[in-house]
Amino acid sequence: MSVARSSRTRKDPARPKSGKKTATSKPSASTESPARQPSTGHRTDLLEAMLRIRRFEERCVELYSATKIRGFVHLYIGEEAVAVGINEALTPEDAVVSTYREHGHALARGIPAESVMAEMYGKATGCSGGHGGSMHLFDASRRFYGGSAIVAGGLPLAAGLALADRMRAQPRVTCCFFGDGAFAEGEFHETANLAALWGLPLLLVCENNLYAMGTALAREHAQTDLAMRAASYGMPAWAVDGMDVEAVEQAARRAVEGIRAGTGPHFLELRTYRFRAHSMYDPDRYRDKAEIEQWKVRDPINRLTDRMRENGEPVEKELARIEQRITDEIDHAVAAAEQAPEEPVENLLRHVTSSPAEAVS
Amino acid sequence: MSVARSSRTRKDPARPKSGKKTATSKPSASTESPARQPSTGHRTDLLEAMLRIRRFEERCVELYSATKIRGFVHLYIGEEAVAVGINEALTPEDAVVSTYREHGHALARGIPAESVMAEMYGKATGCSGGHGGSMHLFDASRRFYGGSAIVAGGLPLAAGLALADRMRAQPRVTCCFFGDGAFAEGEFHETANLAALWGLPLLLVCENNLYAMGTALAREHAQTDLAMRAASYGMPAWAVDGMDVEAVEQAARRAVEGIRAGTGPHFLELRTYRFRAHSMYDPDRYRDKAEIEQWKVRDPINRLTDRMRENGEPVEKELARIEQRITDEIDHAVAAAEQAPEEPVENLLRHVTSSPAEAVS
Amino acid sequence: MGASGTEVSKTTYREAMREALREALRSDDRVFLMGEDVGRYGGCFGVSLGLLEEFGPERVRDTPLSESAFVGAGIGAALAGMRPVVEIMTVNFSLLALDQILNNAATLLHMSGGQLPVPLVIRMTTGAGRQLAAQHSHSLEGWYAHIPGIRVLAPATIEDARHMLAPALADPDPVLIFEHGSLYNASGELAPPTAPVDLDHAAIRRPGTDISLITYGGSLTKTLAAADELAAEDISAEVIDLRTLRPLDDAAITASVARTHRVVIIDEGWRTGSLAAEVSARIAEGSFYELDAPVERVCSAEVPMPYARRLEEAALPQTADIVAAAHRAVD
Amino acid sequence: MGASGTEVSKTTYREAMREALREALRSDDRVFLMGEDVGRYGGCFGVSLGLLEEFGPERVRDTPLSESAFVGAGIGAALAGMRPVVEIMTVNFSLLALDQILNNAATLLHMSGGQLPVPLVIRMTTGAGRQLAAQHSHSLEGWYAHIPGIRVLAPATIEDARHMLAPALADPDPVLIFEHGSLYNASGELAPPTAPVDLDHAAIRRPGTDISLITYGGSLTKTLAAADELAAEDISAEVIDLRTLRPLDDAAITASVARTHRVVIIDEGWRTGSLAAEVSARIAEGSFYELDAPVERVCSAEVPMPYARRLEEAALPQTADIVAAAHRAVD
Ligand SMILES: Cc1ncc(C[n+]2csc(CCOP(=O)(O)OP(=O)(O)O)c2C)c(N)n1
Ligand SMILES: Cc1ncc(C[n+]2csc(CCOP(=O)(O)OP(=O)(O)O)c2C)c(N)n1
Ligand SMILES: [Mg+2]
Ligand SMILES: [Mg+2]
Repeated sequence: MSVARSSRTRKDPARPKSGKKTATSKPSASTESPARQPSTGHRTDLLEAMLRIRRFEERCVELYSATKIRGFVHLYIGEEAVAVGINEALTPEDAVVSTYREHGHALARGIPAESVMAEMYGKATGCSGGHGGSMHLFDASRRFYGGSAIVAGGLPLAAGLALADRMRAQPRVTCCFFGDGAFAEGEFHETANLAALWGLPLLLVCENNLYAMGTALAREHAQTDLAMRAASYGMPAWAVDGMDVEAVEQAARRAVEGIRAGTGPHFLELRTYRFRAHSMYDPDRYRDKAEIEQWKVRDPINRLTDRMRENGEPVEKELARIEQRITDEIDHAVAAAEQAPEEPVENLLRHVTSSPAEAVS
Repeated sequence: MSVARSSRTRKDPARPKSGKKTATSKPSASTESPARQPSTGHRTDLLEAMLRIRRFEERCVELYSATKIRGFVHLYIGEEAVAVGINEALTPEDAVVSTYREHGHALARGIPAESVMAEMYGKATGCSGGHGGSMHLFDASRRFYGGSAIVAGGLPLAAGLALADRMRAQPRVTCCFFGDGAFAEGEFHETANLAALWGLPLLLVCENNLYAMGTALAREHAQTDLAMRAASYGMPAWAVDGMDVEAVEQAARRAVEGIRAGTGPHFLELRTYRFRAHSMYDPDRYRDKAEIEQWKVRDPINRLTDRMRENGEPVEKELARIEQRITDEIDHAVAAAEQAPEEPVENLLRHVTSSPAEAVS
Repeated sequence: MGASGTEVSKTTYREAMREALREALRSDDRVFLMGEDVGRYGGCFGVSLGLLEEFGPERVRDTPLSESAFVGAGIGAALAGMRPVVEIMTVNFSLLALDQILNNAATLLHMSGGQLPVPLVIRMTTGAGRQLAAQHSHSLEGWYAHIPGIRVLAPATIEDARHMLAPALADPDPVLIFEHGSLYNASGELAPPTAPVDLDHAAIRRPGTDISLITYGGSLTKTLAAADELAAEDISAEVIDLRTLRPLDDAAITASVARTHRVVIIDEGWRTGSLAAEVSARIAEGSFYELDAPVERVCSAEVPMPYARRLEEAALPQTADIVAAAHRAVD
Repeated sequence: MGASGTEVSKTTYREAMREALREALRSDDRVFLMGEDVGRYGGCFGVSLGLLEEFGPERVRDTPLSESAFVGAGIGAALAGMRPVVEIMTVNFSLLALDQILNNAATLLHMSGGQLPVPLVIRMTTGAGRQLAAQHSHSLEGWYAHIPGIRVLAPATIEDARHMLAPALADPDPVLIFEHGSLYNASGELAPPTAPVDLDHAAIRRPGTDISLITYGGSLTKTLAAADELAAEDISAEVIDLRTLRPLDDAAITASVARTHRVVIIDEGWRTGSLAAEVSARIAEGSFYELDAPVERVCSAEVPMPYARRLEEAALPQTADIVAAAHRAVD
């Protein structure tokens, strides 16, 4: 079920005005085009944001092989348009709740690559103090609430963040990312009902990449039209091409506008695909190589650059500039992570509770 | 969403032929009319089955006041048409999973009043050996799997019973009763998806009595058309007047026929009402007395007798006969329960595991 | 409102808890109460009766039957600066929300490197004794006491029912409050607090010198009764009410054992893996050379709680069992 | 297939478990395997790789991400006469199904007065050590050992991985099997069984006379290493592998303590409320007069498991901690 809405040109007053762009700032914060008409500058920003994620994760793969990074690592490569497009509709006052596949969400949100990389290294300077690793990135200052590795476990929490805003009449939105697999968990359904019932300002972003680990959508769901099912909760819900960052942005803006207007939760199903295995441990036996190749044709980064080229925009020049900046940024992040201190073992019990830690015995 | 089906006249070969009716036999087992045309005999049977539940529970109220029965007791009064109508579509080979509000389901299934009453007394002769009480009636010989007091907790289990039948190609149906409140629990949604995905022979019977304890349907669900929501799982689902036993029977037969034909789970929403409080502890502060009175006008027992009267059937004669039989039956059940032995305290640990119990220390 | 005044007043455990909620709702607009039937119904055990009328449906919030979602929503609201009090009808149903409690509420602060405290209070009923059978009668608070990052309270008296909520709400971390279902009707005098309530200390409910009876929650009454019986035999029993099940007040336990050298632990949880096991293990570690006899545990029989009255009674710790255990220990 | 033959063969813990599953699927058509990604993916830890191809999708059944539903479905299928083996990826996620396990699987037999046994096997991975952080690393098997009505197994060796499943499936009641994630790659020789495996007894993995080191599961290797170190100092440590966490083999514990008079319990669960607490409490009750020193526990630090390698190592019981505890006990 697709909910038709007229297009709009509202300018979000809460959106921060751009300052000087630094290597680690929230990419979208530098765009100013008021009516969000596709513009060269804006597309370049989207491109940069997606490339940052892509390159960051490619480096993670190398670092994983070099055993610098450990634990479970879930790559977002192929899905970058989702994080980047959604983020365009959010302001720094909004909140984000994510999954274990959240490098992209974290970087798009503006958490510095340096801070994320240090976390992957398990260093004290990481965005979770090295306690979380790849699956548990947090940044309270950016209202980025993780990094949850229990499938669907972030959803109730996101509803609670939204509830607090509603009770205090704050015009903020909470955005919760989750996968097609999470849609099968009871927690999704309880949360969808609660949010719709209470009209919570919640953006439910379902990243439908067609697989939950090795289980294909049709072996996971009796009825695979997830947007239609979400609509059965009485909330606006529609499916979007998740490989087209501009389509994602547009849908997200429409949904967020509705939420801010007080019409309660909205659900977006982003049809996307992960180009890599589920995690670094996964030998990816359950998918057809041909299927992967077919999806790669729709690579969201190429898709955007192709469009820019067709439009006569100076893509190659921009790309060179962006790639260089990102390389520097990631090099810097890796170098910093290498040198960063580890949390001393004596601090093991710090932060278990808010009271001063007992000593480790 | 209502799923239209042509009416049918299939005769279920698995339906047992009637034997001599005893006071405690499964009421429906005595009906033989092959095409299930409304018939005087059949209506009398339906009437008797409903009255048995009504009178049984009225006696329970007295016994509760006399502290013969303890714990939580949830009355079914007003909802009798559901249990009785659904049961008509089931055979003894089918399975039933129920809730804590299950006296009606148990009696309709043919568990003798004596056995249920002894259980309410906590006696060793009760259908659960006195271990369960009102909320946990079991009868393995009748494939009556309880009596579950965790809201929605019976649903996954029912799916498993149905799964076993499917794996062994048994033409049996598992019928699971649950309430409108249970529909909000994650377990309902997980089970609905699993059952639809695997095409399980499961009849989902949602007793929508408009309240979950003190919470009205519209404060429980964002979208209150439960049948429509169930249909979003890709299964046939429709709503039925739960105060009309013949309508319930007809719907149940249609659904069970579909299930036996291999079309997977079916969902019925039975629109009904409980005339009494949620449980004996409930002062019933949250409902309008006028609302209760309005629903009492639709009392399923009166509704049927009115129809029989209109049809010129000898209701008063039948009623007198039935009431007498039921009174005797319940008197007998109470007398037997009074005299029945209690489980000796030395047996406390029996049946914790299947191995012989350790002694109580 | 006597409970918040300066006079001694007669009240019940239920009313004391309600008064604590009322005070919290009045004094801090970040506080709200959320759970199944806390509003129009008045709470499944009547604790919140009248609060909806006083504070309205936003702050006394009926939820759908979705334990995981509304507990998780409490966590999220706490993260965003609210002070939710979430009610789960009974600990038995709390298993449906245990993932949220363990994997989110208890874990977020540490996992985020200290960024995300969760100032959430969760209340629930625990315990047996009312013939509610195997899905409504268990005492699982010992499980919660296993979880790092949360505080677990078991108010056993009207005073604690009245006065533990405020400090629980002041705690920046999640606090779970277990109310034994048999206590709600307990009535007695409630004196104004003499000192601010602290949540770190066990209470000596009756001093004694011959044996320590260590308990909490719904078993306190039975344990005090046992101490009376023992006193009649000239055995002076000290009764310790743990009050806070996590973190345990080791000092209070050690000090009592040092006085008495004999111990019975009374806990309505199933014996194996009970909180009583932890208390016993700590005594074996910290007071080994003080002990003159094996530590005794009086716990529930390891059986899903049966409905039948006599079976339920037999399954639960009773005063006679406590007395018998004390006899074994002092012999 | 050496494992089912008569020759000693080289294998891994993972393969031994797979072979056990294969044997079960072959020999009893009521057996089926069900869980997330047990089929096409081959099991999240590769245990069931190849079984889908051999037995087909009906008997090696991928489920949606719905822990409560598919565990409950396992219970229902068991009630109906099947012999399901349900896999939950890790114990951390099992909390989502704990209601089904406690309130249905463990309870139905008793609650129904003996009518409804539930012959269900549930397998899951437990434990830390691979930097999987706070939502993938906990050891909650001690909680399950608290529940009456179920049996809890912790195969710590390749032999037990290979041979515990058959008797688990023969048990008419629910059996939970905890496989420590660090064991899957353990390789070694697998000899054909010399006797039918029984699930009631602990195993003495190394006899000794000076101190008992009692452990299970993933901590066995570390404990054996500690025993080696102690042997080098002429301290003869007996290593007991509990194997079955419920019901505990009291006789084996008592006998070992009677030999050594000193005890260290090693358990990867959080210390407070750990299974180690129960073992300690039982020793305090049953072997009080045999003990020459306080019982020592070596458990995990009470912290959500951190990702950083050194922090994780510091949080977990290590060989050096076991040796140090043994020193304290024998001093
Ligand atoms: C409750 C729970 N069950 C199982 C897992 C193991 N697991 C981690 S990710 C995953 C697949 C999730 O799929 P989906 O929601 O589609 O997200 P995706 O990984 O495709 O982004 C599974 C089964 C888990 N982390 N939590
Ligand atoms: C998981 C769980 N949560 C809460 C309860 C307490 N409770 C018992 S019945 C009930 C209402 C259920 O409503 P519904 O499903 O509509 O069934 P009804 O009682 O109306 O027949 C509640 C909240 C419970 N038993 N289990
Ligand atoms: Mg997916
Ligand atoms: Mg209802």
